[in-house]
Amino acid sequence: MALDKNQIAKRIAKEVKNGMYVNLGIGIPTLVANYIPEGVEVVLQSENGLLGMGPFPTEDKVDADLINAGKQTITTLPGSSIFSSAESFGMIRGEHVDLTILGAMEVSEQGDIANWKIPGKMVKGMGGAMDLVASAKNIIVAMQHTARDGSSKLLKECTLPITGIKCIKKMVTDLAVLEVTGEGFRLLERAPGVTVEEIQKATEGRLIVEGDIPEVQV
Amino acid sequence: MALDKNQIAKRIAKEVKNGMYVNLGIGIPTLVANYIPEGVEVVLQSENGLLGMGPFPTEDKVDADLINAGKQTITTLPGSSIFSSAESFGMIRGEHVDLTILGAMEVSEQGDIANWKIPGKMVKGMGGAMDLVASAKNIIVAMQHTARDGSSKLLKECTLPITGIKCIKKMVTDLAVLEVTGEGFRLLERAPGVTVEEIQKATEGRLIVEGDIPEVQV
Amino acid sequence: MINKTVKNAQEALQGVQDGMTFMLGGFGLCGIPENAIKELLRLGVKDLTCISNNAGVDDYGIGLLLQKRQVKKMIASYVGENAEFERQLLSGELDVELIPQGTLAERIRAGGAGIPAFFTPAGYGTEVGEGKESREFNGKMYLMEQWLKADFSFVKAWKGDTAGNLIYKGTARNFNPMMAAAGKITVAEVEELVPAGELDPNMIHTPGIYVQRIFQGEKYEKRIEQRTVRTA
Amino acid sequence: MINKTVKNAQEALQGVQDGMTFMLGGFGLCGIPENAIKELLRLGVKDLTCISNNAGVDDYGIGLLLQKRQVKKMIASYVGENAEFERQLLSGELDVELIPQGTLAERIRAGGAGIPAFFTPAGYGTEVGEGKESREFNGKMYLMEQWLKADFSFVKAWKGDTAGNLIYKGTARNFNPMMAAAGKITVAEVEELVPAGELDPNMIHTPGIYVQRIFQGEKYEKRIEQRTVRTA
Repeated sequence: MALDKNQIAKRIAKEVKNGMYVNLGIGIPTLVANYIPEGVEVVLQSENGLLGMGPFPTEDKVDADLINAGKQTITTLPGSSIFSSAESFGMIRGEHVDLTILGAMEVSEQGDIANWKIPGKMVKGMGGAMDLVASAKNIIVAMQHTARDGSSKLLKECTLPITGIKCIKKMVTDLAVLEVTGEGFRLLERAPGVTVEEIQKATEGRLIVEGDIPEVQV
Repeated sequence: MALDKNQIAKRIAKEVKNGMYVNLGIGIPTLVANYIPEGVEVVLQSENGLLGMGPFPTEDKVDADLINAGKQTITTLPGSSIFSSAESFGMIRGEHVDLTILGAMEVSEQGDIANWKIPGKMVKGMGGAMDLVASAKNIIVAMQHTARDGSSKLLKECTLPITGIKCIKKMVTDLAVLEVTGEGFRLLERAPGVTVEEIQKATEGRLIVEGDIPEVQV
Repeated sequence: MINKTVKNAQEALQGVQDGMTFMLGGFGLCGIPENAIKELLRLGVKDLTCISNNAGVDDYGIGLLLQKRQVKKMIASYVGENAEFERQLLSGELDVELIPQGTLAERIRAGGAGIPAFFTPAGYGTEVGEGKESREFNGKMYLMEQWLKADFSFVKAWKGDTAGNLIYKGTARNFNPMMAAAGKITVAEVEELVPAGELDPNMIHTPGIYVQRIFQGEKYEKRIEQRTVRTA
Repeated sequence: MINKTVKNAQEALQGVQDGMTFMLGGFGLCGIPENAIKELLRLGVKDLTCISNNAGVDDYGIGLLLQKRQVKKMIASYVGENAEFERQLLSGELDVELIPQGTLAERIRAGGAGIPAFFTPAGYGTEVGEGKESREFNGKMYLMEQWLKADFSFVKAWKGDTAGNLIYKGTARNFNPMMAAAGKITVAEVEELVPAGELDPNMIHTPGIYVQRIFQGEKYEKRIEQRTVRTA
């Protein structure tokens, strides 16, 4: 059975290590914050200018001057700090943020990612995504393995305008956990009950399968 | 009679206009602050990171954490602000400082200035001088017209390692007020009782004398 | 200290003309110069180039200027909250330059700090890099990006003093400090204007030297785009 | 919040080795990491490259490291307060790179902010520009300068919290914030270390992400180079 959004987030949360500074993108990545294991202390960076993002506020604490990069109202935590966008992206570009988790429309077997534009259809802009993927030491993509029409989103080459090249190292989809090696998608884990053949069918790019592939534990 | 240091400073103070942000170098330039006319509101920038430099502190207000670029203890004023060295030189490089007044060892008729190094003899470093002369819209040099041995410091070409090229626009020396035009030193005013011939003799670079040259009023 | 105070938005925007380039602070609707935008609407200046991280929403912020067709060109990083924007863009009425957010922030910072160009990895190998010089440093590829400056910068702060010093609140800081330094004329509007000397010199976010005109905004709506709460 | 506290200078400097590159905050003797310097003296590490705006005075600050011949190379903008420095330099014992102060500040900022190179007008046409790429932008000439980074950065702040957030006091800020971001390992020493949550998030000068280790300094001498006073 394919993983749902919360299960994808839960699996990714296992990649988050104690002491990490983490930037979470919009969508599934945001959910990861809910599954950070007890005892693992991480600091969330919001690229509009906040380090130490806290939970959503209670109704009486809503502050229009305190939002995250998804424009949601949020809170600070003891030890938070606030800064300008130039400082925030200096932090990102300077590789001070340890881990970036973001969504994608397509990923290629070289680790290219496309997630900002569908020509003629969607023009929202890249926001901070190009800075994040060009800079992060460690990027995990959270996405569905296939589009609604069943076509694969794990490709030989991206067909959409790309956000960054050769930058994705790891992916968690509804079907599998994969390492992007530069030569293909190395299958690490499969969703419970999903077969290697099913994953192979859903993957247009080169899938590397070596030995027994365990099931995802979530 | 040649101008003394305080008279040079007093003459330069006339160039300071209301509403200017001014950076004063060490030596005679520092004295300029004492002669800013009543009603002329200026803000002094100290390149180590202070805007709105106040007078020296009284004994009981001395604070080791509040110094100017000459390492002297100073005070702030109502409306002062403090910032990093990167911000401070961003301010200078970005031409937000309206006027820079500094000393020099030599100035050439093209407006080159040398004031940071005497090879084999003095190696103190340029500090902020190269940034200041490369960036300021408006630079006035305060200096003696000749060296102790009588040799001119207003030259065809600088002989010492230069601090910046084609940047000096105006000079006030003990003998004269001059505009640096790129083709020579245009004599604007002469010290009381000093003749054009005396200034000519003390100037190795091309001296441009047109019409009657009035005496400096200080 | 030099006094930068003007009476109101009307006086603050004197000299604003058709065809000018403006920077407008804010991230989404957080920290936007609400009163300056209102005055731009009233003045009706057009053919504007607006530099701002976002383009407001349909009925607020820069979105209002778009509605009135005052904007010729928009330079931004993310414009996803604005259907009218998307319509004008796809129909070709609006010229748009989309820039990675960090590159936008740094180009504006460079404009204020006198740095004509710098290298950044963001956008290398993508369409953002097309026609731009690229170069390798320490085995990694970078694009050369140039500074941005504006005829007017409109910024919004929490508190300001008569000397032009500004303090922002929370994430309403965002692009405001860099834009304050990159405008030929910077207009700061604040929620509370205090006499010089009331703000701690050690806690100033934007030094007064960058601000040419300051006024206390008449009213701040501070609209929230995504009101998200949890139960206590 | 991640806790960056260490017990003392000794623990903070673990991993320091001969031949490393260090950044040391401060302008003159104002805002220098006094306790880290003492520990470097005690450790006796040598062949160091030190990046600092100044080189201390003969008997304090980095001057003490020079006295003990621990420094192989000094990268600074102004070293005029130090006779021993001048002696070692003129005799060839010490390698020195003098950099315009603004270029030094910006190169360090670039190191922390992931910008490998940028253009500045400072030093164009002088010996500072020799061997460097120069380029014209808008009719003015600029030099290309590259980032600076360090194995360890030693910075000194007024207050700090256990999450590594720092607040500087007065002009003791100077180079400290940029250096904090440009060190592989940044050691912050503070006059007062407080629990996370005591400092206002809106008033932090250096966000904790840049600081790997923080401790409260045992003692601060805060020597004054030019004590200048006026009569009341």
